[in-house]
Amino acid sequence: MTDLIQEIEQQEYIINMGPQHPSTHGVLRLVLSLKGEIVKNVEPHCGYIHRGIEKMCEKLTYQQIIHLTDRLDYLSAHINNAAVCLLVEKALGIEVPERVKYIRTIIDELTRIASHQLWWCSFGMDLGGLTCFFYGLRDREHILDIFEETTGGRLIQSYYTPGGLMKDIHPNFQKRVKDFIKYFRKILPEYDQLLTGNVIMQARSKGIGKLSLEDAISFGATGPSGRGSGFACDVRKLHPYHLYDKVNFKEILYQEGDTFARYKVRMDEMWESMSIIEQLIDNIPEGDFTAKMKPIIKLPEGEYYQRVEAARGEFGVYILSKGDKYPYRVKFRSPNFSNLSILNTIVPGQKIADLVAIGGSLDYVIPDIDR
Amino acid sequence: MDLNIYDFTSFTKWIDTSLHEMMSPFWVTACEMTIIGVAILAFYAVVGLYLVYAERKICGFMQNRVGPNRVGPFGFFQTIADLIKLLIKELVIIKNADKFLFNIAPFIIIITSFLAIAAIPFAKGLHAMDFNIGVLYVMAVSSMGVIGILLAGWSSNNKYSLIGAMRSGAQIVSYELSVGLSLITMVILAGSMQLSAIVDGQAHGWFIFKGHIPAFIAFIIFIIAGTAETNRGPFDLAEAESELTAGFHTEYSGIKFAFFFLAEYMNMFIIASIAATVFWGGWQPLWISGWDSFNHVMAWIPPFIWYISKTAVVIFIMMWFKWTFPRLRIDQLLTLEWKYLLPINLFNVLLMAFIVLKGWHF
Amino acid sequence: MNNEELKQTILSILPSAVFEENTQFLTIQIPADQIHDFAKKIKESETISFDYLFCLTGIDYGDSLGVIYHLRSTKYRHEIVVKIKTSDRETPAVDTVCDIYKTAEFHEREIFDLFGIKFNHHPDLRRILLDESWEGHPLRKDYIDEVNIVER
Amino acid sequence: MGVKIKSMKDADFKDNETLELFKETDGNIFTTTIDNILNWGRSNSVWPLTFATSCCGIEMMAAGAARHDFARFGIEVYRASPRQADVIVVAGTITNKMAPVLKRLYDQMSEPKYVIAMGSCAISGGPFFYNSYSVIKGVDHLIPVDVYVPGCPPRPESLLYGVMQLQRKIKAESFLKKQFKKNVTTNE
Repeated sequence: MTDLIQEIEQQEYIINMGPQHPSTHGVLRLVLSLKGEIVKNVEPHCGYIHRGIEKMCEKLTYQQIIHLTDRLDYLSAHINNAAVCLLVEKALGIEVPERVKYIRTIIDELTRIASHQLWWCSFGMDLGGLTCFFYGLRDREHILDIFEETTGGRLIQSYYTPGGLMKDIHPNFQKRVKDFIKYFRKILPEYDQLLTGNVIMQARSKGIGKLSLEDAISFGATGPSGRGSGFACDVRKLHPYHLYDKVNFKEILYQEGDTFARYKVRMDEMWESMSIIEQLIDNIPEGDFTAKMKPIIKLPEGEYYQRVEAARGEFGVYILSKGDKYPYRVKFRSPNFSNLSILNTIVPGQKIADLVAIGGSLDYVIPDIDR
Repeated sequence: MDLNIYDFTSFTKWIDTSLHEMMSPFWVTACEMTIIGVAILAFYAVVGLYLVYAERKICGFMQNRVGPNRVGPFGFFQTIADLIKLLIKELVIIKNADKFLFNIAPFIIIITSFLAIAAIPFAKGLHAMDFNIGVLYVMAVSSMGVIGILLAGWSSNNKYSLIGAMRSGAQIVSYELSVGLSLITMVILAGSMQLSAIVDGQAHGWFIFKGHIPAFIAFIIFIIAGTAETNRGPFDLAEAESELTAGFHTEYSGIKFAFFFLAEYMNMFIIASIAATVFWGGWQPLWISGWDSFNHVMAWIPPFIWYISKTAVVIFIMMWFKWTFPRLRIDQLLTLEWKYLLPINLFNVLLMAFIVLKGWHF
Repeated sequence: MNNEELKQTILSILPSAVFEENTQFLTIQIPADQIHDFAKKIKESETISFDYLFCLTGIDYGDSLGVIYHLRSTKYRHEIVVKIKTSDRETPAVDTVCDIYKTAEFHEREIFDLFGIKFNHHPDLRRILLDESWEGHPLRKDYIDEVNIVER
Repeated sequence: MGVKIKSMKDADFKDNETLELFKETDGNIFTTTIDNILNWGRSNSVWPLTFATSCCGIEMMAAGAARHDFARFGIEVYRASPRQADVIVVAGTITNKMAPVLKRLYDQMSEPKYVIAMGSCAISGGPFFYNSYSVIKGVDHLIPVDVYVPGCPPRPESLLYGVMQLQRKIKAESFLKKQFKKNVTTNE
């Protein structure tokens, strides 16, 4: 009898989370070994939305690649596009007009806020607070309205082109952005009231899913996930692009490394993004919205690497060009792919509910993992 | 207080005697049971459907939306459309499931929630059955629902369902204690377990005012534990949509799923009506000593309205919980019960007994 | 530390390193069999301490396959690119660095999946993005799939 | 069924007489009335499955959120379990690895079930049609699609319109006849 009990104790209860599961934020599949409620081991299986974008890019011109980087991390689409545009501009030695830099910085930060809003919705929903979902998406619509007026699209706009922008901003742009900042400064404390200060939320996130600084560096966990562990990895500070060397902003760092720290990093980043926008929105200089570009872009032979700070971390593009109008090899260093690999380090020993909370705090976008 | 105009006792007596004139006692019993059964069934269906509708509208209100508004005026027939849809949906037969238990589980859940209604007094004399141990009966019956949940989770042959069922088992067994003890506190004050007697005792002041501090503590605990017992957010661990897809009823489709769905709302209704009955005076109007004309106006409002509106307020509070709080984790849930609610509750029982002994209540 | 000093330090660690000219980062070519030792040394070295592998790229050069490591020091904030080439296309194999940089575990699985480069001593070398039953390695230049690919 | 949804005018949507004209006229009054009631219930309660693979999923979420509010049409209850869902909105690209999973999800749903292909990826492969080695060129290769909602990604309004088209399609169906036919075939 005792043998039998021991044998049963040894056995693991294996469940499949995903590919269709409400809390994996897409088609990620996690194979969990459980012991009661406690997760013993978690094995991520990705690739359910692997679309072969890197291969497709080898048959596309540089202007066309923009349309695929949109669809990698669709929540920070503009920022991903900026990486490719900056790379091409750097390779060709083009200096974009000052106006473009201003607009790009503002739109990047708006994208970051929109992305963090959506993260906040889904994080709240993962914890079981369904109302968060509606609050976050309600405010996100305001940003999408601004985008829609200027770019014509809601989610995927392909607004940046190598050398500048697709078209100039809408005359209302500045006014609407200012209105939004005013509105959102009032609304953001509501988020804190609803979720941040909640006892249940704090009990469920503090001390859960601790990621040490060494692990964060070794796993290459960047973005808010890394900065929650004290890893100073903000590309905007380390390798400033656009106008980030001219504006004042803090790099948000928390040392705890738990779910709550990652949560706080994102909440604080929204404030920082707003302050960045406020510094720029009144000073957009007049000028062209694009530099003079040839219709066919041929990068000089060589290797190029450009990184930007996407909403989820460091997004890098590596391009090897052989002098053609098509790149020879394109590699996207997607932040989520590295962030995913920390899962098996921080989850074991926690409960299923914690796994969901940790997953929410790492903020996956599955097409970005799978490319 | 002149409540005789709303007294249903004579009405039920009249039905009873006129039936006795017509047929033999056996048939009278059969006939009365049928009438009561049909009445409660109709009540059950209407309340269940409109609670679902109310929940949708309330959650819409809390989330800056409108909620259903296309089917009928203000979407009033939305849940009826849902019911029709669920009625004709295919019942999926699960391979390797324990067929007998799988099929019987939704019925257990819906029957237990059905049984509990029998003991609740809707107005004076409007009572399916007036047990002298009414409080005990309601508690016993409503906690039987967990058997249905456990069976559903076990027999589905689905791992998520099993986890959901086990969570639900642990949760309901724990919180049953708090529900029971907080009711016992009120039984000490009322001096009776008969629900009609408890209501009668509140003709001159509801127990929540009469029993002041301990009654208030008991009410808070009852609401928390009651929410947990109905598996509603923030204690909806058995379903936990973001963790276990749909928890114990993952594999159920069509009308069997509707049973679970409906039973959840009915359990909420039962918990709310017990709270209204035991703490807020059931169908008794608001009575404030000295304000005679005010009391008279209050007494003119029919008791059924009083009862329904009190229940509605409690239900609204429970819905408010669900749409505000994030979900607890299973260990935090049990900690809350065993380390906080239970000791406070035990102390509260003592306090209430002491107050009743000393006669310090109003 | 500027690039010139970095060059000297690296040459003292690995004299056989070949430096490339006119590149964005300091780029070195090293023999494929030395990558594990080299990575361990530059990570543990107090003076350069490359502790953050931010990009790991597989590449098909035509005649051979290659792996590119983008490394960075979080302490000194300097960067380096290390390139290795495999000797052939049929049985490409290099040593893993995933015991040094944990992020390499997933990235190496991806390269194995898409390029077919085998990483010796990797703890769990399986396909990560494609099915287990997938044939071929799609990011190689000679990959042909007439069923799925619609050429343009 | 000789019903063409496209040929219906927008105004006919609420008009049950026109719907009846579209039905085959061999049914008697009794079954038609019951059918109308059933179809009213079914079309007003279309519960989607929470299933999203990529970008379109965000627009689906936006459609359910405060501004667009799916719930108005009775599409509120997003069910996470396929057993309880009526419609699967294929929002996003389906790859070769995902295809068996999608097929299985569709099989797990209980009858009557519907499919909405949302976005150009689900319709035809969209931007990933050319040169991609792993994308399924249209979800209709796998499961029968009822409504196509074009766009990349479609706006929430488009999705709402798509669901309304699905509701029209349901209204033009004859549930009883379908059941009867099914029984006949199984008896043989």
